[in-house]
Amino acid sequence: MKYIILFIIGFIFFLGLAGSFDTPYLIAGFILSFLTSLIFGRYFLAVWPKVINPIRYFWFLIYIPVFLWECFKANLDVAYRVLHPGLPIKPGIVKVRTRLKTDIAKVFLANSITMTPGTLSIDIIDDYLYIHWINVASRDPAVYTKKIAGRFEKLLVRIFE
Amino acid sequence: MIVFILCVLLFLVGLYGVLIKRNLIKIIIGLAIMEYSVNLFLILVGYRDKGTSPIVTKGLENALFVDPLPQAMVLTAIVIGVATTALLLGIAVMIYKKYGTFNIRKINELKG
Amino acid sequence: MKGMTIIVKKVTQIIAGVIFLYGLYITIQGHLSPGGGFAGGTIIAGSFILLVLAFGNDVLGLVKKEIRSSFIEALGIFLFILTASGAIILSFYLNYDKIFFKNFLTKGVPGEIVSAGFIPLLNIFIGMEVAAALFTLFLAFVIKSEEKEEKKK
Amino acid sequence: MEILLIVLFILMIAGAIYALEAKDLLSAVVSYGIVGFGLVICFLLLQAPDLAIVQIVVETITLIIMIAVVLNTTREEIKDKVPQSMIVYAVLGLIFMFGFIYFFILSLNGLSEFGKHATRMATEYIQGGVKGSGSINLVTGVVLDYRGYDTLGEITILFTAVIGVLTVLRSRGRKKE
Repeated sequence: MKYIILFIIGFIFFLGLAGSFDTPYLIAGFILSFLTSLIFGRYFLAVWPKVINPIRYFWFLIYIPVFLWECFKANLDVAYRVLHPGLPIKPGIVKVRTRLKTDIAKVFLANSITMTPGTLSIDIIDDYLYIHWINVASRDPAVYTKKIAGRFEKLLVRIFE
Repeated sequence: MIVFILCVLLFLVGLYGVLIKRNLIKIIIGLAIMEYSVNLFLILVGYRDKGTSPIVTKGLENALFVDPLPQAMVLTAIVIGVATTALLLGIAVMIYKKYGTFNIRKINELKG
Repeated sequence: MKGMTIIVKKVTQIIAGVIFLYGLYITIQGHLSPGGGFAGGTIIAGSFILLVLAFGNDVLGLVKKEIRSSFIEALGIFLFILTASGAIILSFYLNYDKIFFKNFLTKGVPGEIVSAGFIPLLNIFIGMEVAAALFTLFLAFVIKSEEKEEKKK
Repeated sequence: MEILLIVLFILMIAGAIYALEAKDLLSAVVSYGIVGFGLVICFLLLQAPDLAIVQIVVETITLIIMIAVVLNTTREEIKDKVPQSMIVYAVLGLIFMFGFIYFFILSLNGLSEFGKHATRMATEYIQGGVKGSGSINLVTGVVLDYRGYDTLGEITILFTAVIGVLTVLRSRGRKKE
């Protein structure tokens, strides 16, 4: 199954790169995607039943504006902290527990946290994310978990689980 | 003209590293910098004002192209460069394993 | 060699195959757009290096990979010379001039993917050679440091 | 265009000097990357996309190998005193460098100015390139058709260098001593 998904993705990617549907390109794309899936297929992610569910894509479309809005807010916050003459930062590393179960969802959460300015995910060990935060607002796990991860988790559960 | 002179200054920085430094890794870095500056110099010589990259697509048959010959030469030189740098690094690793230092003066004293 | 964190692993799983395919595309498109055997070969080597760095491997697995990649390197250079001397070999059967590096295939219409005689073929062989060479170089250094760590234990 | 190149060159020279003077070998190796990646941007500005693609990947691979070497051996720069004989070397090196610059400035008169390349050889390749080699990317045409022997020699050098690295680094055969 993994091999077939990688083959289809590769074929679409190749035709997109070539920008043409002539016969030589179709043949070359077929052969090269076959080669790719032969070599890299066993390393590819196994998410077969989830890929074809359209509801997940719908939630993903909702996720993008939410993420951009959070990113915008965090940008303003970090810009304020940088431009302020007193430099009001309090850096530190916090340990956040996540409700997400699958690996790919955790990775998505970690990447979303990294892409918002001010927070940077360092590692994932079991259910815990280790996050470097520019301004550790509180030491209470419940508060900061909600503040860092809570806004993305609700949607990511719907997309990936 | 000033572009050529800066390019040669980059070469001289690499040369300084090779002549003065005593650490093997620094010497290898200096050699690599010299090689980069020579590549860059060849490309600078082949450039023409408002030239485009030498790919003759449709509608551009009479455009002003930059010289493809230095680019072809440098293309092979870059790949050779990485291989020779790796060879030097391999020899440096073996020297470190034998003498326990990267200092070439100390290696001179220890030999024999 | 230990692998990296789960973040790197999952992203590598998604992206490594696509990088490999991009390298192949650059290689076969060498006579039409920027790229060619050298550029495509380095990108292909990069995709394999990404896999090894992200997942790690034990020494035996790496040694097996190294043997395979140096075999591919030798095969690439052999095929290159064979293609270059193709006109000489074929001249015994067909009416060709006995010239090394003679482009013995038809040139076709410039701008199509099947054109320029044997240049795409040579690009593919150079791509094989360069990719395998760079990957072998990388593996030689990694295996060296692995053996050192094993001795420490 | 020329000003942009000058700024990039100054940045590369600064990176090179720091790479040679850094106390920590790891930071030396990383700042050596400045030179390589600056070179990529220079190639793009000078209309050589083929070279930029090759250089950016090759630079990354070189950095990975260098970092592997430094992490597995030592990161410390040598700190012993500069001996007397070193001063002689330094003076000789300086004289050599000034001589080099002098001859370079002499030979600048023979070069055409930057951007006004006298295309004596290039005209042949640009005008007859597509018809002669059949490839619309002239760089590939020159590499594989006009100068196929060079490419053959180049991949032979690559092959030999890889064999050399394997011979130097391999200890599998030596283990049974």
